Amino acid sequence: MNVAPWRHRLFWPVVTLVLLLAVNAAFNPSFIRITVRDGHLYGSLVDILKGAAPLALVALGMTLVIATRGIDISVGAVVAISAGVAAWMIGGSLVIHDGVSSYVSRFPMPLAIACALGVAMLCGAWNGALVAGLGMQPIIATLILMVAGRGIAQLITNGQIITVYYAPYFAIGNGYLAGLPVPFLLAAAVFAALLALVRRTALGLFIEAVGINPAAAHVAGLPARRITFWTYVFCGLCAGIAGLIVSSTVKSADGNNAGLLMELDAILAVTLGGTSLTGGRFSLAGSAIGALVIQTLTYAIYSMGVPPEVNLVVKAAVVFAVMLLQSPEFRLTLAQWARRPLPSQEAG
Amino acid sequence: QQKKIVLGFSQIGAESEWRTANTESIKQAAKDAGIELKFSDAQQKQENQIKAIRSFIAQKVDVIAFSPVVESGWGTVLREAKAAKIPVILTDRAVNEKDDSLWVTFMGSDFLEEGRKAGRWLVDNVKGGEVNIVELQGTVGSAPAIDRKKGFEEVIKGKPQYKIVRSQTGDFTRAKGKEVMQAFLKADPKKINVLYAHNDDMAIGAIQAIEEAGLKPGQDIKIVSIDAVKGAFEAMMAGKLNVSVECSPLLGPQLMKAVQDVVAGKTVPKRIVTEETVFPMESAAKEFPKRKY
Amino acid sequence: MTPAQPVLELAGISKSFLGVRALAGVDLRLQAGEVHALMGQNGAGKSTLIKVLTGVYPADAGTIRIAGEAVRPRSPLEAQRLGVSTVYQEVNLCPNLSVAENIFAGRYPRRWGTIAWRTMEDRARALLARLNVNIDVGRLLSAYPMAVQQMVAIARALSVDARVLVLDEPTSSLDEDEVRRLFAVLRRLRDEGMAILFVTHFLEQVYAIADRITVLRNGERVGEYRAEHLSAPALVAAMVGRELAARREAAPAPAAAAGGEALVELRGLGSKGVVHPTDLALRAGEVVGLAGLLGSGRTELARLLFGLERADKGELRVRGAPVRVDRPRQAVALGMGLLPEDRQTHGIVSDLSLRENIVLALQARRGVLRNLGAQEQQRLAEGLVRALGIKAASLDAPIAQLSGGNQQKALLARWLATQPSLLILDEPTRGIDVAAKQEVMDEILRLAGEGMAVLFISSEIDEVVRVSHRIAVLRDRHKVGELPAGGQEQDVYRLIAEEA
Amino acid sequence: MGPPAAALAGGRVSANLSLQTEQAAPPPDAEPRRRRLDRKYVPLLVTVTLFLAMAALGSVLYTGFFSAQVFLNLLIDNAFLCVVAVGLTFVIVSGGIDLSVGAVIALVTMVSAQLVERHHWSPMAVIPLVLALGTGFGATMGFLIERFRLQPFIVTLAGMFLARGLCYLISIDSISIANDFYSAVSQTRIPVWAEASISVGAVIALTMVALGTYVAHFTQFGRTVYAIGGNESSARLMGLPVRSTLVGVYAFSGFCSALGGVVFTFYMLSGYGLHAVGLELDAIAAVVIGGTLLSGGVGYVFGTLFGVLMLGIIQTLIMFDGSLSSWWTRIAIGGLLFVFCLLQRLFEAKRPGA
Ligand SMILES: Nc1ncnc2c1ncn2[C@@H]1O[C@H](COP(=O)(O)OP(=O)(O)OP(=O)(O)O)[C@@H](O)[C@H]1O
Ligand SMILES: Nc1ncnc2c1ncn2[C@@H]1O[C@H](COP(=O)(O)OP(=O)(O)OP(=O)(O)O)[C@@H](O)[C@H]1O
Ligand SMILES: [Mg+2]
Ligand SMILES: [Mg+2]
Repeated sequence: MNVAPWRHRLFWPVVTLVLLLAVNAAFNPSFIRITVRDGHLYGSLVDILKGAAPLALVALGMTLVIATRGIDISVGAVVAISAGVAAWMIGGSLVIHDGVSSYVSRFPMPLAIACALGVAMLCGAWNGALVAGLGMQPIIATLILMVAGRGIAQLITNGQIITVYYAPYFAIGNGYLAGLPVPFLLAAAVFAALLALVRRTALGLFIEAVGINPAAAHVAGLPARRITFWTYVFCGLCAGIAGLIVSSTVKSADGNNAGLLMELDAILAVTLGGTSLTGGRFSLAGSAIGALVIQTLTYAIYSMGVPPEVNLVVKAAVVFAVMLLQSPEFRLTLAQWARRPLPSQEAG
Repeated sequence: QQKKIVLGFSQIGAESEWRTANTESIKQAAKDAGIELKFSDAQQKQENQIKAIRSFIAQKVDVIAFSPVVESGWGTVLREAKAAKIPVILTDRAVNEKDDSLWVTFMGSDFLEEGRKAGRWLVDNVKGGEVNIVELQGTVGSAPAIDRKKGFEEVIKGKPQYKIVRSQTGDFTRAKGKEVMQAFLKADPKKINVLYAHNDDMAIGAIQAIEEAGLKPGQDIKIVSIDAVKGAFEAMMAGKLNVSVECSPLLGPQLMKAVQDVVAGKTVPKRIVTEETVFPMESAAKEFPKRKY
Repeated sequence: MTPAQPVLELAGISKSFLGVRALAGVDLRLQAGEVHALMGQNGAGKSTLIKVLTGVYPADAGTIRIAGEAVRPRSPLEAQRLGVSTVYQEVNLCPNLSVAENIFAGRYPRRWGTIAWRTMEDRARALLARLNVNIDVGRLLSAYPMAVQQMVAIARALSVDARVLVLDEPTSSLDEDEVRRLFAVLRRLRDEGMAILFVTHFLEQVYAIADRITVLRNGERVGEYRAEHLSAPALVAAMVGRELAARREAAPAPAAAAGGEALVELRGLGSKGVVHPTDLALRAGEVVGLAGLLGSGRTELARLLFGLERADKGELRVRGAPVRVDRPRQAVALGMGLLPEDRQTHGIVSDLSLRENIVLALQARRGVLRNLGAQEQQRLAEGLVRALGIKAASLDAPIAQLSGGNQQKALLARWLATQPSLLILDEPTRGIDVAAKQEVMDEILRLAGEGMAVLFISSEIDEVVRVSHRIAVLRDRHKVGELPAGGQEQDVYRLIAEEA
Repeated sequence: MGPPAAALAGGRVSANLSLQTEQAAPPPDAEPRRRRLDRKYVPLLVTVTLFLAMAALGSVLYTGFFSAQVFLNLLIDNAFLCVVAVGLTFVIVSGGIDLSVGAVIALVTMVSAQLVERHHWSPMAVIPLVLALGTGFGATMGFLIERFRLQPFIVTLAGMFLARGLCYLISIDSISIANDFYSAVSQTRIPVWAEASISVGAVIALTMVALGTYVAHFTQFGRTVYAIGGNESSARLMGLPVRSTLVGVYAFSGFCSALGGVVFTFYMLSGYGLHAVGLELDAIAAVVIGGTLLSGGVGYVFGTLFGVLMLGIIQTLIMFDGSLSSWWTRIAIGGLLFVFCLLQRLFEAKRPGA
């Protein structure tokens, strides 16, 4: 379909992103500079790609859940759990043998990673069962895991911050492949895979149908419940991968703080990306962009020397601006004002 | 021997290793002292602490102890406790109520003082011309963040060569600490000489950021932090962290002693200070094995 | 023409939706004390005109005058204040509110400022009684089927004292009896001087009640006629734009298959509180009609057969083999298809495009992995859209933007795409125009001719008689008898009415 | 065909509720009231019953649990949550959501403290002011949502950021309130019986519940909220005042948050930017547990009260137990929540719209 660019659903999210980047660049010129340092790209933009990866992953999973009219507020906790499992299983400890310190891992790393992801998917399955199986309301169903999940994470880490002393594990969060940060590549891979799945198979169609009109989808012979269930499992998986990245980046797992409030940012990312929380039509690319927008904003706040107590106000202002910018009704109103700057009637 | 003493303790939460160590120490000490402990976790919410104290009153415990999540707003519930003739002990943070008959004693560390210690170490050890400091604050509005900032600034005030060039919150976490430090290192054209982190976790996160930026933490950038948890010692032993000001979570034994005294009707001092030291890099290796948390 | 100044006058109304022209300079004049029929094929612009008139859509051009003075309502609320009371095409009520509330929402009877529930329910009960619907008005609307909901919507419109009453296909799911009641009420209102605008696809109803007729075609006004001056064929010609072949008479003699063993067989299949145990055999190449009054359980039986209700008695056999069908997916896998009675809630997936809506069932049958390629979908959809004459801006337009009748056709297309061996059609002709109706019937017979089994449910007994090789009659959720091919309408009525 | 059809109607009822009434369904207009009670209030009954069950459990498990004061404390300690949840119930019934409630509470405490302590205003001036402020805040969000078709979730999320942010702009430190009026109110206890008593806040909460119930079921506004929740476009076509009602809903929620903030100020006697963090989730949970559907259109203010008490009693149980470590506390809360929701799902008949 050949629609005008500003009609495209991704147009405004992209505009916002570009604007934010521009603002950043304006405040410190070094922002856009990307150099090559010991074999890999180095610079603010790279940091943003890197930093946005976990959020983007979670947002991707969340997108599908939201598309089925659901919501998953337990992702933050799941991130913490998977981080905890991985860190605990790899753990490793700093053994100092007469002066020389050496690193050992408790279980082989692949096993640890597999377990972490497995547990994460279990969490997703639990949510899915409550929602699709028992027919609980998504927000309350996932609230249960959100509350208990943190506890479980702390149980795993025993309330401590588990530091990982096993160098190979650090690659997931800090490594580079072909000059690009691994977290970014991971997110990109998941994104590509998901996109293929949604485009090449009928999954996208099914999910949207279920999200828009579950009853009709049921009559048309779609396995509505099964689809819903799997979206939650997938969301769990995404959160799991995010957990690995988070723990590997800081070389430790913090049951209490890992992925704290991530659910809000993820949902925000999804909505900024133009997917409606009422389910139905969804845009994966949109969510990815949404995540980038959020990360860029955070980065901007840090690097512009905004005093911490103002952070939230700035964030609020930007979110308001973005929302309005994306609202056709608002743009229409603006246009009207532009045409005749007299106070136009604005019925409430 | 009379019936077991029942102590109701309302903990702020489990937001950090430090806090967990603090809880552990109290539970352990209670067991050792043969005191029955009613423990309640408030998950960082003052209202939950108030609820907990109310339920302790309802359960008619012998002594109530708690670490206030903030100084303000305890009057009402403390009066209820007083009315119910249950003595109250404050740990590791004071409350600001005019009527100090509402609690029998306050024990624990003093965030202001920790901030000052950090400042003093800096002034004594980092000399020479311009000293550009970046600060990683704790959670905005939280008492330690506010006091550790205040104390530190008190000391460097009036010493123009010490300048805080950037200050941002790292929420007391490694992840945020690292993220913020990354941004600082990229953004700041001026050279950063010193990092002051309100707790070790943020410092540890920042250290990773500094290394990734190709600098040497501890040398190119001197790092001062507070708490002195295990992680900090490892960093110091690796020469990446210059100093950590101790803030001891091990209040358990002291608390139990105070509880027993109060129940026995002895008079206890209004303020029990836990002596805390400053651990510079050098002393780390020697101290490390001794650390319990 | 009556000299009196019209109560409602629309002049040169135009409306288009992003390029789709729905109305082009339409005029309409409505006199006090007349019933005015608005006729046109599916997609002609009837509902759009009504929505413009009642302030749902702003008009692109044109003027609206009520009692001589120009108005432009910006919302249904304003239209109501101007004395225009409306029943929109799809039942537009709140399923989560009680029947009584749906009737009085916005105009609650009060006592000391607070809503007087008792009074409200009593009035509601009285109002519905006038239409001979005797139901518990305290129950949620969603507990009742289309027909009842439509009656409630009408009751709501009648309960306001308005100058103009607008009814967009109010009778699409009513049976004759109820239609008669409705007309009685309408006539009285007309005699009281109310102006009534009435949309329907049933010619006999038009002639039964309308004084004048305005015909739309492709968003343009063809003309305004006095009912008695316009013969039915002429009316159809005006709507369709060409002469229409005289309707084919009664169904062809029992298909070859008639004697053959059943494709699908219900043996005492029933479910507590839904339908009583029923025997019914459906043979390939045969159209079986289900006749009965409202609430006689036709829809229930269809739902039961398709796995939308759980059967707890009897058994279901497909090609002689006993099978369990607990959910539609199994039914679809067995080669069944169900065109649901309630288009909005169980049929269309509103935000999806026409194309996606058409391929949905087929895709569901093929499963997630065996995806239909874009061009294959395109081919399939295009074929069916042409075959059924669906009128839409493009295959990628959201189906919600199609006119009511075209949505219905799209749903039919969805099931034809799966090439089912048994097609269950619950009120398939609801809301589709005369021309299309005949096409659909012919289509059904053609499919049967090709060996498909069809279960045909309709409130229009004459339709049932026309297409069915065999007619099963239901009463109070019991099957009370079967009629062989060539059965006449009166036979059906007799069966229905027997000691009832 | 009235009676038979209606008999069928009865049959249909039975299909999705109790199987007893099935065969002999009474004629249509026989005592419809009682029958509707049965059907619509099931979730409510379930909630109340489960609450009582939990209470019983606590009473047998822990000494001192079964006392009037303990139960009154549920009200005293959750008064603010209750007030907020009442407002939120309307928002959720209308099909929306309001995440800003907690932050607004914080802002109200902050503004009150600032004005009373630093600028020595009279509480008589401050309280009306903050209430107006909250209402305005809500109305503005409502306007944005309605006028520009924005998603309630983000608008109110941004509202939450904004309100918290404003707190820090006033002061990052907490301000304690020594004002006589405030401390007097916060210490006032209204005796119920024996020495059991409740606080002013609790009274306000109960009043709001009563008011909310009235508004929800006996006013045009309340009913319109339900209609919108049921089907917004239908509500428009039915000619209901959708726009003004939507704005009104968020304004009301804003008002409740502000009132909750006032109650909270009495409760805490301090203004602080970190007050009531995460309260929005508790409130949502309370509302949903109280039997309100997040998809809108179905719910009861009275149920919300029990949702709040439910969360309260779960916490109380854990406090009385007093042996749980921090993380087991969380797991236990989650567990109890699960058990509760599970039972709720099992007992409750399939709800319309669900
Ligand atoms: N919201 C909309 N967006 C885009 N196109 C629309 C919309 N509503 C109607 N249309 C188009 O306007 C034309 C007229 O539609 P309308 O519903 O008025 O037909 P109708 O005469 O009511 O048909 P029916 O008898 O099937 O109800 C149709 O082609 C339809 O596709
Ligand atoms: N006129 C009516 N009065 C009361 N209830 C009715 C009426 N018509 C239908 N019902 C309800 O509908 C249910 C059965 O309706 P169903 O839709 O199966 O019948 P139907 O024969 O398909 O009629 P239709 O499809 O024309 O509505 C019964 O449970 C009954 O409650
Ligand atoms: Mg129409
Ligand atoms: Mg039917």
